[in-house]
Amino acid sequence: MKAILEGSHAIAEAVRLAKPEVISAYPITPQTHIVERLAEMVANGELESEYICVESEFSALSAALGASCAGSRVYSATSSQGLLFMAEVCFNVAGMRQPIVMSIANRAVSAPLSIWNDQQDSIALRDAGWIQLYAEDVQESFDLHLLAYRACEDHRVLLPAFVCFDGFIISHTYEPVDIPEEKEVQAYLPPYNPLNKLDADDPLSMGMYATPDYYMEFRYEMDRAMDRSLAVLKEAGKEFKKIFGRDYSELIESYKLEDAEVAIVALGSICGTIKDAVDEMRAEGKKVGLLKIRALRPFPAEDIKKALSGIKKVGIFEKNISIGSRMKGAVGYEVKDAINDSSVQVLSYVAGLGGRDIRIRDIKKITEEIEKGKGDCFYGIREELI
Amino acid sequence: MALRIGCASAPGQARDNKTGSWRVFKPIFDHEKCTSCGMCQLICPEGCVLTDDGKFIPDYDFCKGCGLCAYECPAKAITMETEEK
Amino acid sequence: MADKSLEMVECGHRACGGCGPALAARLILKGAGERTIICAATGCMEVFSTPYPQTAWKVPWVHSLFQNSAAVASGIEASLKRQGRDEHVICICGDGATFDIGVLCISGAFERGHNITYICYDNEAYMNTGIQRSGATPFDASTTTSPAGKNSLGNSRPKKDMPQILAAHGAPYVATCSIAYPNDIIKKVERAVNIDGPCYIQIHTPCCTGWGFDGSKTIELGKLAIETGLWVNFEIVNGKLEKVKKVKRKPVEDYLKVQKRFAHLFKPSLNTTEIAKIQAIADANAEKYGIDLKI
Amino acid sequence: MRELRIHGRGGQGSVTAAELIAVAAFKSGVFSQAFPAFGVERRGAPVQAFVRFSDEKVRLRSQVYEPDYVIVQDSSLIKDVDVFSGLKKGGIIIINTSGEISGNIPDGVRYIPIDATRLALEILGVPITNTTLMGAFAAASGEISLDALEEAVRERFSGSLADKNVAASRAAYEMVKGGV
Repeated sequence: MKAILEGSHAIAEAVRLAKPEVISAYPITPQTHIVERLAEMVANGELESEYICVESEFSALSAALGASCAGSRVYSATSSQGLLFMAEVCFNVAGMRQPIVMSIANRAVSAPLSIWNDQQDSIALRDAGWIQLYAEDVQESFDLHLLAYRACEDHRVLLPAFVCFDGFIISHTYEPVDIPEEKEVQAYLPPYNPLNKLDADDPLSMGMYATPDYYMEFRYEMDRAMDRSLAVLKEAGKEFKKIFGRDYSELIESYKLEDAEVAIVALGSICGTIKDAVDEMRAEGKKVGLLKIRALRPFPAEDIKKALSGIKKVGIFEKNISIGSRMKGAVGYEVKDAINDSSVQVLSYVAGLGGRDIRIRDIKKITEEIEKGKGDCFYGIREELI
Repeated sequence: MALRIGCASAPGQARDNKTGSWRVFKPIFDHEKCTSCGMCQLICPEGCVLTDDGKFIPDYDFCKGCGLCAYECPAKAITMETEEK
Repeated sequence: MADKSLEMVECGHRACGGCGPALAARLILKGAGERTIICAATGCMEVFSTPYPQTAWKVPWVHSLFQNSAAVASGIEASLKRQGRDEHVICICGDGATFDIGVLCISGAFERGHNITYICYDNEAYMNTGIQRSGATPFDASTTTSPAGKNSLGNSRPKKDMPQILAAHGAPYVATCSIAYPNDIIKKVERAVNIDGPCYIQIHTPCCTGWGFDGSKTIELGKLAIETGLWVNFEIVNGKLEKVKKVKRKPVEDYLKVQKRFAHLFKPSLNTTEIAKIQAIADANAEKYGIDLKI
Repeated sequence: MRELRIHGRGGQGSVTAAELIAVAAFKSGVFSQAFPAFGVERRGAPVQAFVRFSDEKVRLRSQVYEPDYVIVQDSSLIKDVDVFSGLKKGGIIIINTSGEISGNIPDGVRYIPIDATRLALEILGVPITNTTLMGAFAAASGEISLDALEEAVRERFSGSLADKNVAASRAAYEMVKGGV
């Protein structure tokens, strides 16, 4: 069914269709509309879940972990400070291999306090062992929630996932979205079948500590599972296409890259603006294209290398900052490593932090910078304030 | 043995760890003096006081020799002796 | 009725000989029964009972972090409810996890009214990491972060009153007990797990290593704490004090002098001023809970 | 692609207006996108909301800087905010006013003054002007049909509140159509 919904409400619909048994979340701007809508669904009987009104994000993810260990499909959502407050639990959930799916309405982190969008929150947790998917629009945000549950719960993976979408820019935007039928979703996403669970009929100790004789192997196994998730996510994407028609069989998306001389690499909603900018620049005769990264974890390095092959100038649009690093943005390093070719210029541009609006003209300016070879810098600093 | 993911483990495997080797003193149970009150079994932090045919017997595979049973035995039926190894 | 022969903690765990918490663990499960899921906090018991893969637990057991057991248990309880399952959910956490770092999660879980039993084994300091002070450390106890010295008499603050804090949350059942009275633990845990709603039990678990006494005297230490009035066993049901263990009180010196953590009150000379302050704490406990046997 | 910018004050329903216009556009078979200028504004502070209309999927995510249409919920805003900023030649600006406005309407822009407050007070009994201005927008822009607007309003509100808001939209629609 095609409907026009606010991003947050569309995501709440995806969650409703995924039928989590337990929802545990703490409100934070700009994630609030999602959890409010879910609470309303539970209150109205549209969704049969236990909704735990926790007192903090720390407890939100902790309770989600407990419910997951007890064998339930669970859901949580957060943003920014909330995610940072959960950081310790995030590492723990991944280590305990609980396939929790959590929405991240990406938002800048304090200080200074900012409720506005960038991707610092989730990118700061890139080493936590969670799959990280980034959506461009409301439809993709909806779809990736279903896809994440399917891939995460696959016994070859058993890792949790962030489904990231830009706060406000997606969460508070109304746009048309295709909401599938319940039975289609059931066919795609069977009930959760845990590998290990807390059960008096089959007792088990979970989350034990590991001496140096064992610890490394557990972390190694996590990394292997993340590597395996590349193929599992693609499989889940192919299956998604069969049932719902939209194609997520790749973890990247190329836009007008075939004959491109310049490529912009980006994650999330900015990709839409970049596509419009690419069209305008193409009309002006510039051979420019976009590489959209849908999964930061697992990082589809091989696919990125292939998609960018032959392109000599690559610029990464970074809505994050790795303070003190040479390239400034965190994603650039991984793209550069994926390309692994010193004849290719790979540069980062930190832009749009804390909700600074990015327009087509900004993308054009960044493209000019890439062409000139000036990068690994901030874009759009107001010099009069410095 | 392959790791069980999520640091999970089947129950009760601590039995593989024979803590009896920690012992310096060894409790000797005098069944003549014993009144079968069961205190030694109830309070053993190891849970290693077994019952065999109505008699209480420490499982020396696990007994750490803490002496709590001897100290608390109302009948003074348990004495601690230096472990001979 | 609880099956007292039930042994759900396996031999081979790595607790010190004479460990109060290890004894508490066995007794808790005799009271709770085998259809129990344990949610443990990081702490001494967690570490001595679960080095991978040698778990001592024979019931389902889970550990996540130091401070989140009450929240993890909330999730477990919610999941069981949704699945229509009947296991008891209990937290077993030390005083560090309970009095200090975990208060946020505990307060949240109790306010929400989850059907869980939260059990604190109180050995009155962070024993897992080498005897650092906690909010449960008694007045004047010397620990590695509140050491007695030229300018210090040990821990400068009295023990936090956690049971009253949780009673104030509206918990239907709050109880204290001690490993000195094993059957009392079994009885109280059995009662708690069968009450709907969040219940709290605080068990005094003397720690021979942390307090400085011989492991054969763990129970004696527990008894002395009660007999001097420095620990009170009581039950608060729906906010009302229902039952208190009465004693013929002994002076607090009897309890203090047998522990290294209070040695500075006796050597090089007897510190009567400080001991009088501790006696005053015992007297206040006696007054508040009416523990003195009238003869 | 056409773009609309709505100026209002916190509490006047500008964001709701943007959403309902987008819903109505969607119901009219147009791809639409609506979003607020995200902020922390409280009741009374100037706010903005945006709508984009296109025959194709809208991908652009920046705020609206060069609108085809502007709605001003309260003419007193003109003193504080450059409501004309970037308004395209051939564009339309609808301003809720009972008389003269301060500031000059840019050249080549169609200016539609409407006393939405009076209409709202008459029909709704409260000075909430968003649904009234939506009716005026439907008439002036042709982006959304009155039927689609009515449907969108009825999905959001129920009972007599819906009836009154629909009536307010219709009255403004007729007024603007009649004035053309």
